[in-house]
Amino acid sequence: MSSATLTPPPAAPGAPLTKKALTADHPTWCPGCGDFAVLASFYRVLERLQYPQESIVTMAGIGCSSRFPYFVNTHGGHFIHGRSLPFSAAVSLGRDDLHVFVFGGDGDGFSIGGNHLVHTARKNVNLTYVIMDNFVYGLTKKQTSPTSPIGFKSKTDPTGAIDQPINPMRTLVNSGATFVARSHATQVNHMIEMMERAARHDGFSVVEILSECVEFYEGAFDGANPRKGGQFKLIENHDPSDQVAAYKLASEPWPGLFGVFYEATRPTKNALEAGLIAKARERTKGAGDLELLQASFRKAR
Amino acid sequence: MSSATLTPPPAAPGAPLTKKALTADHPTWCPGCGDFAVLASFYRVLERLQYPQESIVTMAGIGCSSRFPYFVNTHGGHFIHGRSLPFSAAVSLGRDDLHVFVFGGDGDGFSIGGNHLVHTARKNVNLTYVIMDNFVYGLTKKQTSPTSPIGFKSKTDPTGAIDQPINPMRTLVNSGATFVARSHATQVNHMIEMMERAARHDGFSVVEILSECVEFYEGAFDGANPRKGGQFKLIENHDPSDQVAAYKLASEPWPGLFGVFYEATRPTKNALEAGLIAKARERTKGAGDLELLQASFRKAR
Amino acid sequence: MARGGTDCDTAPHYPHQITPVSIMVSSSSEPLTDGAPAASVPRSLQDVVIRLAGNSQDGIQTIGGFLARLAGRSDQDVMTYMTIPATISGGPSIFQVRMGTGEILSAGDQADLLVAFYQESYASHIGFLRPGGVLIYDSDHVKIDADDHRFTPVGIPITGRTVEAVGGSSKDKGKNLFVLGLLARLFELDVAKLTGLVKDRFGGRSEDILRNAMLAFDAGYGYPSDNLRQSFFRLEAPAATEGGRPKVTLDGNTALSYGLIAAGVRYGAGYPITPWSSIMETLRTELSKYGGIFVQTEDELAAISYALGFSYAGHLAVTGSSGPGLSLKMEALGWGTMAEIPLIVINVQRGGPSTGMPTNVEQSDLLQALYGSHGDTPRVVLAPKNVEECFYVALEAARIARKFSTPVIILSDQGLSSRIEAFDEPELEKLMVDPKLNLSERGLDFKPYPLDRITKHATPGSRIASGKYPTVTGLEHDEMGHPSGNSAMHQKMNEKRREKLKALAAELPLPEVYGDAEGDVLLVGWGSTWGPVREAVGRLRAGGAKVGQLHLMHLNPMPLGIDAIFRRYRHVLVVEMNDPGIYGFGQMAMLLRAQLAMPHIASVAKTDGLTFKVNEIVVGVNKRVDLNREGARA
Amino acid sequence: MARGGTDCDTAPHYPHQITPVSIMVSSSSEPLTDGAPAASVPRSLQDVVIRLAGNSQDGIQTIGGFLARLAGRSDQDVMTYMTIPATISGGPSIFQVRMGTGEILSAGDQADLLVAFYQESYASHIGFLRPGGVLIYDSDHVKIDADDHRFTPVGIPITGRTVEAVGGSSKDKGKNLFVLGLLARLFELDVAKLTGLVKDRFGGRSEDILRNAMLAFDAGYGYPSDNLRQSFFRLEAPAATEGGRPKVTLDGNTALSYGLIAAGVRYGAGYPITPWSSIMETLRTELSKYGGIFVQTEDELAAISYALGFSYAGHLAVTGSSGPGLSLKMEALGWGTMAEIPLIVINVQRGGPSTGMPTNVEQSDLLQALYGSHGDTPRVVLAPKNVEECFYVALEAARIARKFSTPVIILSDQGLSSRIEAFDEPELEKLMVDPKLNLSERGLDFKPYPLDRITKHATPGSRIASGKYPTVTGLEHDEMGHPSGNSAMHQKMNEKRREKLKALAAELPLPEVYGDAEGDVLLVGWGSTWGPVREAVGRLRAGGAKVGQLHLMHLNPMPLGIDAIFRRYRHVLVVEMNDPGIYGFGQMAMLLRAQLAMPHIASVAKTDGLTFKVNEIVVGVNKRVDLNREGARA
Ligand SMILES: Cc1ncc(C[n+]2csc(CCOP(=O)(O)OP(=O)(O)O)c2C)c(N)n1
Ligand SMILES: Cc1ncc(C[n+]2csc(CCOP(=O)(O)OP(=O)(O)O)c2C)c(N)n1
Ligand code: SF4
Ligand code: SF4
Ligand SMILES: [Mg+2]
Ligand SMILES: [Mg+2]
Repeated sequence: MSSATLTPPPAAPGAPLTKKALTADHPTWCPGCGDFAVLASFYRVLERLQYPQESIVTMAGIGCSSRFPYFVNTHGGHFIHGRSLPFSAAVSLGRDDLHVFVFGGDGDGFSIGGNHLVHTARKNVNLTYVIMDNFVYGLTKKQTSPTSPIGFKSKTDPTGAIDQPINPMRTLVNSGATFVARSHATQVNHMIEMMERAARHDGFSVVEILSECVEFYEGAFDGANPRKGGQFKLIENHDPSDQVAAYKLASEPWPGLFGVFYEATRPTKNALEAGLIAKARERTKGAGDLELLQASFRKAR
Repeated sequence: MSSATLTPPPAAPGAPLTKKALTADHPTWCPGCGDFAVLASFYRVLERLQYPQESIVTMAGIGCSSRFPYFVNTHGGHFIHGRSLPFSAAVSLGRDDLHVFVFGGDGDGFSIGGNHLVHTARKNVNLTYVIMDNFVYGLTKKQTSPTSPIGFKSKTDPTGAIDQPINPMRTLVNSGATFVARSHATQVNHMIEMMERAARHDGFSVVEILSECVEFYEGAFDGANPRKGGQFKLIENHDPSDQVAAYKLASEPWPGLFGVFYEATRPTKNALEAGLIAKARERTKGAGDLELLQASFRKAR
Repeated sequence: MARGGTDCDTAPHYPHQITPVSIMVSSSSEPLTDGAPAASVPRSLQDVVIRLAGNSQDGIQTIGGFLARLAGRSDQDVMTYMTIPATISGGPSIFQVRMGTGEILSAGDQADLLVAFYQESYASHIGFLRPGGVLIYDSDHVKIDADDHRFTPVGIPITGRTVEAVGGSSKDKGKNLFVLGLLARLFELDVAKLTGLVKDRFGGRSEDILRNAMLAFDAGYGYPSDNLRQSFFRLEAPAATEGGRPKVTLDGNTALSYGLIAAGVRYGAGYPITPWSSIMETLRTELSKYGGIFVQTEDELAAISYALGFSYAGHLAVTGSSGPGLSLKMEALGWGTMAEIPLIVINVQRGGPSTGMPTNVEQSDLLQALYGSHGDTPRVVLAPKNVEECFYVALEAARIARKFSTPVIILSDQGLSSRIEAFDEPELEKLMVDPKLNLSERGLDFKPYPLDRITKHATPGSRIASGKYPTVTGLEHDEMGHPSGNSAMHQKMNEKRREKLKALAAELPLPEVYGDAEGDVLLVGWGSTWGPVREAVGRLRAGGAKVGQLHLMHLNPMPLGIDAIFRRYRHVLVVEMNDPGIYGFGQMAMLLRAQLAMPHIASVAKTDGLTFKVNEIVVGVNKRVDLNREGARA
Repeated sequence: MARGGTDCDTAPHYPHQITPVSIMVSSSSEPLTDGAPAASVPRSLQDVVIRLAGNSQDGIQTIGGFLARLAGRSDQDVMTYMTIPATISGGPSIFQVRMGTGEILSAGDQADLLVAFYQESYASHIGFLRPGGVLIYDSDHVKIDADDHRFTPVGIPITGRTVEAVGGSSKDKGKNLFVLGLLARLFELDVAKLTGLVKDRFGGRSEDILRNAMLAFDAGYGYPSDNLRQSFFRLEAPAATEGGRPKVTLDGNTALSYGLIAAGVRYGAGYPITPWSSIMETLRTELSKYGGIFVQTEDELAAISYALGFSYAGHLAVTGSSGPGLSLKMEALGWGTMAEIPLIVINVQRGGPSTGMPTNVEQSDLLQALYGSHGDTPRVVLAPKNVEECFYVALEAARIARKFSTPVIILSDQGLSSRIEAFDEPELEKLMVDPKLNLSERGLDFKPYPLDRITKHATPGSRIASGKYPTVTGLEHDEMGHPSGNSAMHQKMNEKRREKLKALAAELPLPEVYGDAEGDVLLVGWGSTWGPVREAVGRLRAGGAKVGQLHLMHLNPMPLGIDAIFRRYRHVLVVEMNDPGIYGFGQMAMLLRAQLAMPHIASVAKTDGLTFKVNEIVVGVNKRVDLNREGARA
């Protein structure tokens, strides 16, 4: 309803895909939220990629960051908390013609959704996953997240968080994801580059973007923001296909490094399943569906 | 009921804890199943540890391996598939006087339970977790498990598994577990040593034991069994407190190494929560429960 | 439009305050008001309803809270109601306070006074102001309809005066305190208590913040409103307060949390979700003082697993969530039923299905509470009727969980969770339950699951004299807890789990009927519909119908004898906030019809995400029942 | 005790076989049998029930399966029943085959022939043999009670003869095939077909295995049983087979899998659990031939998420599980209802609650299917009555899911999942549904959630002419799928989701009543109780009562007009395998009472984990209804 006035007229088929065509609702994020920059960068990435608009699918779980798909005028939506990856993996596997992007927060991805992340990664399903990591639960108003540092004061840790946080890069490098990168929402060009490379990668690609929650964790990422006196250190002299080296890089102390930690080529689940189908069809000599099922019943006579 | 005749008379308080007292039902595993040896070794470990019988809790999820607690005559039981860790973590946190052991299979631990494993580990809850890894779903009769190697033919991969399996050691080393070891069910002494060290470790300790499913994956671990022409290679010259080195060791090709991959000291969640309580009590100057709640109500007047 | 600055801009002087008890409102036209008034006969109100309408950033929740707390402190009854925008970055939001000396049962269908901060607030809420009511609006932002003579409009440059008072630096922060000051003057509120509350709240922060807050408050208090005050609101001396206990004002989630503590619950686990989160936040903060632990887990499946683990370890534990999280707990909850573990599970209901309407109220999880797990899982389900009962329901849940060794579900709702009510401070000395582990040695004949008695587990750490340690399991089991594939045993254990709920039912008191003990209509309710239903009963009876109210706290099992009550009325209408479904019956109505097979049970149900208005119930009843015609027939 | 070796030990010669159609059994005493016989009048049986009792390692499931397949191939009706030990390493296990020319409705309350491999098999199952029935026992293992003259015992050294035939090396493997040979001779089965089945099964493996199998079979076939054969079983020539379609013999899970394929389902996801697993195994194997994908996921939460993703991507998908796994799917399933995604969810019910009785049958997940998710989630729930309907129910589920854009739950059960029945091969030419993506451009006025029509999603990949792309979400939403916090919209969308189920109900045919169209008792059933209930109707009517049967496949919504049928009977008894609960009504009985508020609806319910015996139903009815007294009154 409210989106009616905001939607641009459709681009003619074949016309270049513009930010204007991609803009849907006005984001409901707090003014200053890091997620705005991620959204703006994503528009730019899509402008560069020039996929047909109708072939793009943006999905998300639940969280502030997960409202992302409402602001992108493509097919897609908002699944349940933590399970956007298995949903989206199926979209990718079922429809190799689509371009699948998944967005979410640190809670969505590493807490409730942590296992799906690992298993989608080891299956190497062809899609791009962007984690907007703000080290806090934003939508539910400031509880400790699995990336909140020890000592962070939240509503569930009023005297400071005590559980050791997970290390996103180490976890992702180990997961089996075939493209793993890290960026920062204030570093727009870097972010665009990382997302574009992730999108062009054939396989399961993840970008973790440090995206500040100005409401509940102000200044969390200043340490990596040169404009705030921090250091935005890029990865250098690293062989991204070396998983152990990537793991080591990921173990650097805060604020760590930015760039592509790991990149490898390994058959995607999409390709492997296509292979099974091809083999089966070879065995059945191209029989039609009716014939095939009739044959099964014949055996049961 | 059926267990009635099998239960020995109670040991007198203070009498040494024996295998006899610890034996409950006769295991319902298939003859030859690797899990028998794990059970026998566990009796030996308990004999060495000599905890009071009533203070031992053995818990498990669901699976062949997870029937373990029925065969150990202590408090404990059989929770639901994949969630024995959060259940048992609470037993440990709620009752620091108990000795908590958790058993389970590869499906239980790395598939449905994968996320709980990671989060219990990062919290460093004080308990010992033994994964009886047979690279297959035993109880449900031969489906692919997250540790089944590529090519393994199961009922769900009749032409051979295609998804990249997880690497248990790498995953455990990365999880934040503070004691991570690997053993083999045919190497009884090694297994006893690993389980004993795990039990004596203060924090979240895990032992992965390769335990053959003779019914559905015969010979899976012959490669690491000297009696079957394999090699049981122990870890040597390794600093177990070096996480990156442990990660590297864990990346060795099949059949890999055996022994302690990682061992570290880090405050347990048990200790951290006790600290919160101590601090709170300090602040409230030892006020009793009634006084405390009355004070809260007074503030709401 | 704005009336601009007026004469008296000096620092305010606080007169000696008397606690307002009953408030007289007259709507006669006075110079200080804009436009022409509507009805002009002064009338006495048992209570007053104030609605503050602005944006969530304006801190209207804060001042609403102050008003509610103040009313409670002044031994008045109070109830609040608020809406929270579902979007993250804020948006239109209201806070409504109803206070008075009588029993306050609902947040009010109509406001006596509306404070509108913005044009949108005015437009959206003017319809809620009763004819003859007073509209205070920020004349710096709002342009009212000059031709609307139904209300008494009072324009005040709230923004301008606030900025002026506080100084330019702080933008318009403080408008809420300006309004609080204004209201304090209008209603002659107890300024000492009120400024005490303000200091409690802002004192912990920087000096500046408190100073600014007080500057804004004073500006509002000093704003020349004497004319308005004297003509619109006449405050009478308070009736002598009863000797009873002091009143406390709490929201439902806090009351529930305190109830758990009183009940001896010291352990729990949860995962954040609106509107459950504040319970876990309170418990996480409070329990360490009591030597307990509350764990924030990775998800809801882990949360209930932890809670079951704590309970198994001998500490009756709590977990909770709202809709989506409850769905995730259903497998483990079934284990709790099978293994017969005492446990408290709280569900703060919100609009469903799925993510639904997270900041709206609904009662649509009742059937899930009973039937959400696979298999036959007899469940104990309770619901509190108001904030006060949020406290007591926790005690009852803990009592049942322990005595019957079973999970107990408490169904609260979004409305109760955040609304503030005043109630008598509980007699904690009598109520507090001391949590204790029973680690005594269990006798030779110990069996956790005797077929002829209610399960009592042996806490780990307890020696078992027979040397035969029990197991807990989700498999069907024998009396020792060992798995059993025996058909007869399964049937018997199913019976055991079911029969203990019958034993519970037999000991429950039958709730009293309010209103007419027989007649035209019995209104049945559960949970937070209690207040509006009670008011509706009053209105319907005033209209001449014979109407009673039966309100259930024990939803499953129910107390015995409900059928006899139902038979005394021509119609039984169940009032609930859920969908009447494909067969036309709300969720509780379904349960009652299934149990009793009485065709005169029907539904007044809705799912617009808002608390029932009294009038909606009255209209709903009249739609289903022709009270006049039937009265004539009778 | 054992009768030892006899005269004729030569290689068998297969006579020209005729297909057995009806089987005459006489129980007159003949020299070849042990002890004294009981009743001795030869009697004609419409069908024969054979129970094989041994351990799961003995391969009795295998030969049971051969018998069932053979019967199906011979145009006989057949039904099997088996138990699987819950322990991992095997244990006592049975396979029961009932075959005949009439319609076979249940696996039989009693056996005509019992084959007992062990002492335990004899002891546990002799009570199941009908008086006058034949007991064949392995005289190498079993010692029978010589004083029990109710049966005709035949001792055969099965173990010894098998070892002898096959050679010492293979231990006693092959006993099952020895028995198969014996039965082939006794019942004059079609040896050509039978050995064909044996070869199909063992031919793929090593030469040795097949050779040993055939040696054992021949030994059994050649075992001198002519006396027994001629006196006990007289086989008649087959009736002319009807011109109809050939029979196929399948188990329920396979039939359901094939039904999905016929319905055009090409995508799915699941996680293993007994007894659901074999569906996912079949689909994983089969779907790649059809160009589809079935994913084994990390858990059930992921499985349903994948399935919803496939469906959203335009491929109507399936997921499934058994009890515990269904509980885990409830949150995502609620999303499916909210976002209105077509989906098929299979639940192969087993004994609950929790892990329960994994290898037993129960119907205790009905209420969960309807109410397992939080919020108001109108659900379509179907249940097949037998193996044949497992196939057709999949087609119906897919039809409804597509037409009404909604998840559909199919409730099968452990009994149906593994039991083998013969039925007419479906007319696939007419039934096959071609799965197709609709990627056409959607018009300017496209809205996925129009308030006045049933939702039709635009598959991703489709251009939207307006340039305005739709979203799917679990939040309440407007007609474009964008989140809406609007109260009125929530109420309307709740109605939309509910009303489409009413539209479905209106198009459903009312099932026909079997038996008496009015009278004493209407037996209502759903799912796999159909067969036993039908037989019970026969028996009750034979006893003079006026009894009808109404069987529901559409459990929610139900077809219209059930109330009128119910009114024609004095009693309505719902027969189901679940617990009657604290108020005394099984799960379907509860739904019917809630819907209709008819007090004459009651329950015949049980939860011993076993299929209803016909007699249990008859006894259950008589316990609740005094048919004689009432008949007299009528
Ligand atoms: C099953 C379930 N549990 C909990 C929630 C409540 N919830 C919504 S978002 C969220 C976490 C938000 O944190 P994150 O994923 O980091 O996203 P952010 O808001 O910080 O961008 C939670 C706990 C939910 N919607 N569903
Ligand atoms: C929620 C749920 N899903 C599925 C199952 C079925 N199930 C039981 S054990 C098991 C996996 C067994 O594999 P593993 O954990 O490796 O143990 P193993 O039997 O090999 O020792 C599965 C899928 C279940 N009991 N509960
Ligand atoms: S709460 Fe935080 S994460 Fe959410 S929109 Fe606001 S700033 Fe962004
Ligand atoms: S099935 Fe495999 S894992 Fe299970 S008991 Fe048998 S051998 Fe062991
Ligand atoms: Mg976050
Ligand atoms: Mg395994």
